[in-house]
Amino acid sequence: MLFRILSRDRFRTLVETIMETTEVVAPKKVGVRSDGEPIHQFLPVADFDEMDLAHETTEHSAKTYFLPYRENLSTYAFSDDDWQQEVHYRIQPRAMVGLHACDINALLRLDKVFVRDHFPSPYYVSRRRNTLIIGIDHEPCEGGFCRSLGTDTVTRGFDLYLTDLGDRYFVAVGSDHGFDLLNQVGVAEISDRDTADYLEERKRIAGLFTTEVAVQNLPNLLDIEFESEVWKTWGAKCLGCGSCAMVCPTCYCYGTTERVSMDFSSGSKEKHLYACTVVDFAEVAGGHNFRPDRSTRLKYRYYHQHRGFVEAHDEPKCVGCNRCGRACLTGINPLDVIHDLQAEDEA
Amino acid sequence: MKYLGIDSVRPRIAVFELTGCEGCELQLANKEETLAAFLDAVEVVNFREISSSSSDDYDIAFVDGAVSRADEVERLEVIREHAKVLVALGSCACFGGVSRLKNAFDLNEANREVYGDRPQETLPVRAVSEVVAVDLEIPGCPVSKDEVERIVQHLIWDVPYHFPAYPVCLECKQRYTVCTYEVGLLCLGPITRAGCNAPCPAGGLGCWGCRGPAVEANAEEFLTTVHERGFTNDEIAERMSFFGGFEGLLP
Amino acid sequence: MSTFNNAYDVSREAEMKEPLDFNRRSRLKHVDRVFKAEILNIIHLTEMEKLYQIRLLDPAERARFSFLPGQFVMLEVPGYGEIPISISSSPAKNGYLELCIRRAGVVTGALHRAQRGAKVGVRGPFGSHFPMEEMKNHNLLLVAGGLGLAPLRAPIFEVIDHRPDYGDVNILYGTREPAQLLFDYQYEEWGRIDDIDLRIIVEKPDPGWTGPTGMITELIGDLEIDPRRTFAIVCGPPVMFKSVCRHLVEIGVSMRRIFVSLERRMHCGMGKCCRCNVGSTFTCMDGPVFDYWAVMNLKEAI
Amino acid sequence: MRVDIDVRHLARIEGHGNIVVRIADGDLKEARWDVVETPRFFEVMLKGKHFSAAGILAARICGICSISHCLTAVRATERAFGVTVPDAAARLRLLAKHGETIQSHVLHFFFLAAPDFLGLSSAIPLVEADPEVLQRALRLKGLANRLCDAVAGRTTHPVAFQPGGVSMVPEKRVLSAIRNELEDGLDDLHATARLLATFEIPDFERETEFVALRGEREYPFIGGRLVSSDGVERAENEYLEMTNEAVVAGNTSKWSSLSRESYAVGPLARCNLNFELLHPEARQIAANLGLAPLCHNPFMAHVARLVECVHCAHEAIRLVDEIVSSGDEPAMVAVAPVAGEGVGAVEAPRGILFHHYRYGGDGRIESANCVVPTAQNNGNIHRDLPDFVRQMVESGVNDDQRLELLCSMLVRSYDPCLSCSVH
Ligand SMILES: Cc1cc2nc3c(=O)[nH]c(=O)nc-3n(C[C@H](O)[C@H](O)[C@H](O)COP(=O)(O)OP(=O)(O)OC[C@H]3O[C@@H](n4cnc5c(N)ncnc54)[C@H](O)[C@@H]3O)c2cc1C
Ligand code: SF4
Ligand code: SF4
Ligand code: SF4
Repeated sequence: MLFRILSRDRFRTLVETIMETTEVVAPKKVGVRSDGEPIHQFLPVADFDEMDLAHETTEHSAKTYFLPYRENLSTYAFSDDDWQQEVHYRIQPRAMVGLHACDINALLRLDKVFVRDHFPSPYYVSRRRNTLIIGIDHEPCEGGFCRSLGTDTVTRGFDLYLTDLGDRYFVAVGSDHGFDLLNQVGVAEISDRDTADYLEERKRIAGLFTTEVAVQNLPNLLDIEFESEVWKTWGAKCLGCGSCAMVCPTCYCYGTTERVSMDFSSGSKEKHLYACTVVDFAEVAGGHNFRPDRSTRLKYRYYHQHRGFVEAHDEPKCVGCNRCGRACLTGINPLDVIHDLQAEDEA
Repeated sequence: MKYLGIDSVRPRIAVFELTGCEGCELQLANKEETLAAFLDAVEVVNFREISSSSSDDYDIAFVDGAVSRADEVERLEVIREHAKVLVALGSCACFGGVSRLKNAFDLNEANREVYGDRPQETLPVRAVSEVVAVDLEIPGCPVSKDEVERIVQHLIWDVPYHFPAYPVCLECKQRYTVCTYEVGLLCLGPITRAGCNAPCPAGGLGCWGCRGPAVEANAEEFLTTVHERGFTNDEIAERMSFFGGFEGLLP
Repeated sequence: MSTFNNAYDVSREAEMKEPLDFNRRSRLKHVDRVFKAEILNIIHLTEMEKLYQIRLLDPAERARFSFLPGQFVMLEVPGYGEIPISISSSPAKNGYLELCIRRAGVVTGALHRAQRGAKVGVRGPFGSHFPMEEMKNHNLLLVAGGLGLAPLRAPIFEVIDHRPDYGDVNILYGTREPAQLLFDYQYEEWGRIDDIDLRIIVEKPDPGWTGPTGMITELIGDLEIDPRRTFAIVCGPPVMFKSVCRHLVEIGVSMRRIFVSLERRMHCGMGKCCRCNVGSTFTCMDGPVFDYWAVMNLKEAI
Repeated sequence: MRVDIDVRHLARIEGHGNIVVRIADGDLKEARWDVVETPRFFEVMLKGKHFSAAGILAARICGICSISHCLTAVRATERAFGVTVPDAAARLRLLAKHGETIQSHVLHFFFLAAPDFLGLSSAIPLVEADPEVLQRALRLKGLANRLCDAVAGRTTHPVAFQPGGVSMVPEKRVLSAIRNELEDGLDDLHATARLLATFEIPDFERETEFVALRGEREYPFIGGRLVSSDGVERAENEYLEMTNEAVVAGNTSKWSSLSRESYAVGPLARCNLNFELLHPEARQIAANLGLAPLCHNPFMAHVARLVECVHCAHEAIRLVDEIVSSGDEPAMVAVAPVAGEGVGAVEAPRGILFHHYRYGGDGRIESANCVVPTAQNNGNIHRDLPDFVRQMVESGVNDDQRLELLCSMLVRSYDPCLSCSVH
């Protein structure tokens, strides 16, 4: 990996230059919690100062810019008792600034499903390849357990990755595209002092990540504790509202529906992200529901995160950002659920 | 139009209003981009609010508003007789709507308060389905025209339409709205049926439950969690009674 | 300065320009493009089921289209929806498919109203298949309950097309009532083929019924099965295939030689939408055909 | 000559009302306008409600002018608590108000009124007969609805207005896009004026007292002094002295009166009393179409509505410009309930609207009163009818059908909103 030093001013120039031609999405302050803490979201910004890179975390992940909540998969033009299909992929470039390590790691996991697995998705591929990613190092967020999942650091999946050294950024260059951009605004080579400062900063940050949860034994544990009371207890709390899956950076399940225009001249097949905790997730024609109760549905969310995905892709789907835990109104969160399972196992 | 080898028919539709604000009927004239196509896909034969011609020969009757007077019961029975499909349009028709709040008061006293010594005829408010059989219910205060369109399409062409089973939260999250609980405000989103695209949380109001309960709404846990956040049963019950859709689930 | 010198257009990728082929699972392709097909004939089977003979319209696509018994397609009725349907015809007939469809909801309802000549879309084939190669030189026991006969027709045709490669074939078929029996016009033919034995049972006979009555398990009891030489395929509702499979295991048939076809909700057929996901298993990719051992490990499967 | 007109549930108006006219032996025996809409008892339902619910509930009085009802309720509440909303909020509220006015007036003009002048039973045949007129109607209505959507959170039953200000601030780029649409909308409004010029407006006058808010520097919409064309002037809080509601037999709507037996509110009243405050372009259109204060022909309300649309479109453009160039000032202030009373007066599309609440110290409503524009107009419509019938008969109209149509047109010219008037 190449490293460079970028002054704060040059960074501003960099972002502003990108903005001239390209939509920039970055963490933006959207409100204040009752306890006074700011709330951030990844949103399009029109101005450098609208970004807030000091954000602790964003309420939603950056997922929707790669897997939109609603996306048109194909359109149909009807005429003369016949139809023609059309398929389009998004080719509008976009830049995302201010992604944390977990966010980028989440994209790497989605890549496994949508780029590298069987049947790569051209919709995803085109969004991913048309998105410039500038990540940034940060202190841990409350309740985040990314360290346990090895997602508190990242070495690929971005174009540039910044570490704030106070007066300047230490930049990891992840792609030729990022490299070109840096050269356009002017960067410095790294000095020994830069490296020392960087390592010092990394050490400081790494020391701050303390929330731990053991996940290695989960694939097995989930099978053993399949009938566990833990699921009933937590399942009873589930509102089936899907908030967890909406904010999760890696939840990708969906449904499709078709629509026709009011004159039946055109139709579209639309994909909409769904949630496995929603009541009719596994319902089929005739009304049979493979997962009729809340606890089974909740269980399968964990099952997919920590067992299914591990079997298919050698690592959990979860990146430990705890967004689902924060979004859940009734307090269902991975740390407690997993702890309870492990406690059950030991008992 | 012909598709799949089948000619489609243009159903005759009628729109009637009972006790309500007519906001739902107004929605029928909204969504201007597709209104012309909408009016072309159906034959409007009875819609007093916008047309002075009328006919009793119709396939689909949309009824908005609640039932609150004897003459409305009679009209409704006639409509039921004529209509092949009777659609209750809006929260008033589906649950009684805000008018149902009236039922908490003594009607004679209410009458005296508003009309003095010239009381007007009035009955306790009922939903349409409490008076005649209803084939389809489209909740919402007001209804969303998009949903009305989809249901009309469903009735004409049998294209799919399912009311979302999930609660408002899912759509609210998709809008990136800051959850009202984060700023300490009550919201019925977790137990209310989605389909409205969550405008009220986005407007800072929180959801007031106009679409009635979501499928298998977890009211029990919802109550626990809002109690923990400091809301009282009275407050919650007041909110849940607002549009009349949560009868039977109140704390 | 422009941030992106060239916006990336995925459809210009070389792979995307190759002819569409769903058999190659790991290539980038237009996964939502359908093969356009025409309904050639509609055959009324029962009140609830019709058989659709369809043909891909494009001759080149037709020539390329191939599948293995047990696989399914995503059948698209534009404007109405897309549903998974097992292929119920002989793999030898390229680009001509038979789909047996029960009226169950919106999409199947539209199909039941559709007229001959209507155009539909097909994506696929998807999913796993019955191991016809492995089954060669063995006896086959094919057990179907209700609509389960639809996915069984592909292996039956495959066997008939390659009759000498297989040993004795027993087909057991059961429905609730005689009026629900599918493909009655084919029993005569199947029954007359050498060493294919077809037995049919119904739960509730009507006055004209002369055959046996009862559950399908009762037919199995009468059969002589050599557990070491037999492969079984069991298709039907879960209650039925569970009891049949259990019986077969009891008499010594290896769990790895008993195959079932599972159904789940599906929206993509490609292991993406997760609606058919059971823990680590995608019914659309790892299934719908599973051996009984795999089913036992699915926990939730049945 | 004998005439029997019995219109039960008059079409193309909001709500249920009946017209009865009887002429026997050339004598007018009876000419009535009766409102039979079902009463909902909103004043009772509002009792005990928390102040945060007042606007939400009040909006449901009327689906067409829900923004006005909500804003009036919120204003009454704020005045009871002594709250002043920030400028940013006031601007947004007014902007939404303009959206509603345009939406309501356009709906009335094209869908409820125009068919009479075009010899149609409804606007639906325009789909084929005159698609350009229909498209224009839809463009204008769509534009107004998008404005309401953006500012009020949705077109009907707003979600953004709460005591203390505005809880949802629209994005500036959304407003800028709507600004462009408003510019185009003005062209459509001018085309509509040309269409209106071709309509045959019945020639009828009856001397009438008009009541409206009186603007000081701006054409009035939210709050202000109450004035009448007969010279009465009152403060907002003294609305009862203007409205004098009374229950009348055979009507679920109450009637109002001031210096005479009845008075009129609405676009014509507003124009009559605030003409010089209209945007110059709006005044120009008024002049072109023959509207000048004091106009006593109720049919000229059609012109007044169009004039107001032009005014509101210009005002909306000006407001958007102001909002877009302003900073991100807060649009909400904290509200602490205190025991007290408050009156809110707002010019709804159909005329002046009052809500009056008495609050207990717990922030809950103890008593409520709502005086609604159409309720104020109903008496006046009723009193117009006999004079109108007489004048029409004198001018040679003598068949039932024509007379029935003319009477219906008279009622429609007020754009009555009956469910609102009965509430
Ligand atoms: C691998 C596989 C093979 C199948 N083969 C056949 C067959 O050969 N013949 C046949 O008649 N049926 C078959 N089915 C079942 C068939 O897919 C459903 O009956 C059909 O989806 C119902 O669709 P609908 O729109 O008519 O019903 P609706 O209830 O209106 O369904 C709406 C949507 O729900 C989903 N859905 C509902 N039920 C199912 C289901 N059982 N499986 C998957 N998705 C569902 C679909 O996305 C559908 O579009 C098969 C299912 C699977 C999984
Ligand atoms: S499951 Fe929860 S903690 Fe894990 S990645 Fe998703 S949102 Fe984050
Ligand atoms: S604001 Fe309401 S609807 Fe939205 S997420 Fe929160 S609880 Fe759910
Ligand atoms: S958010 Fe709630 S109150 Fe608002 S429209 Fe939706 S269901 Fe109705």
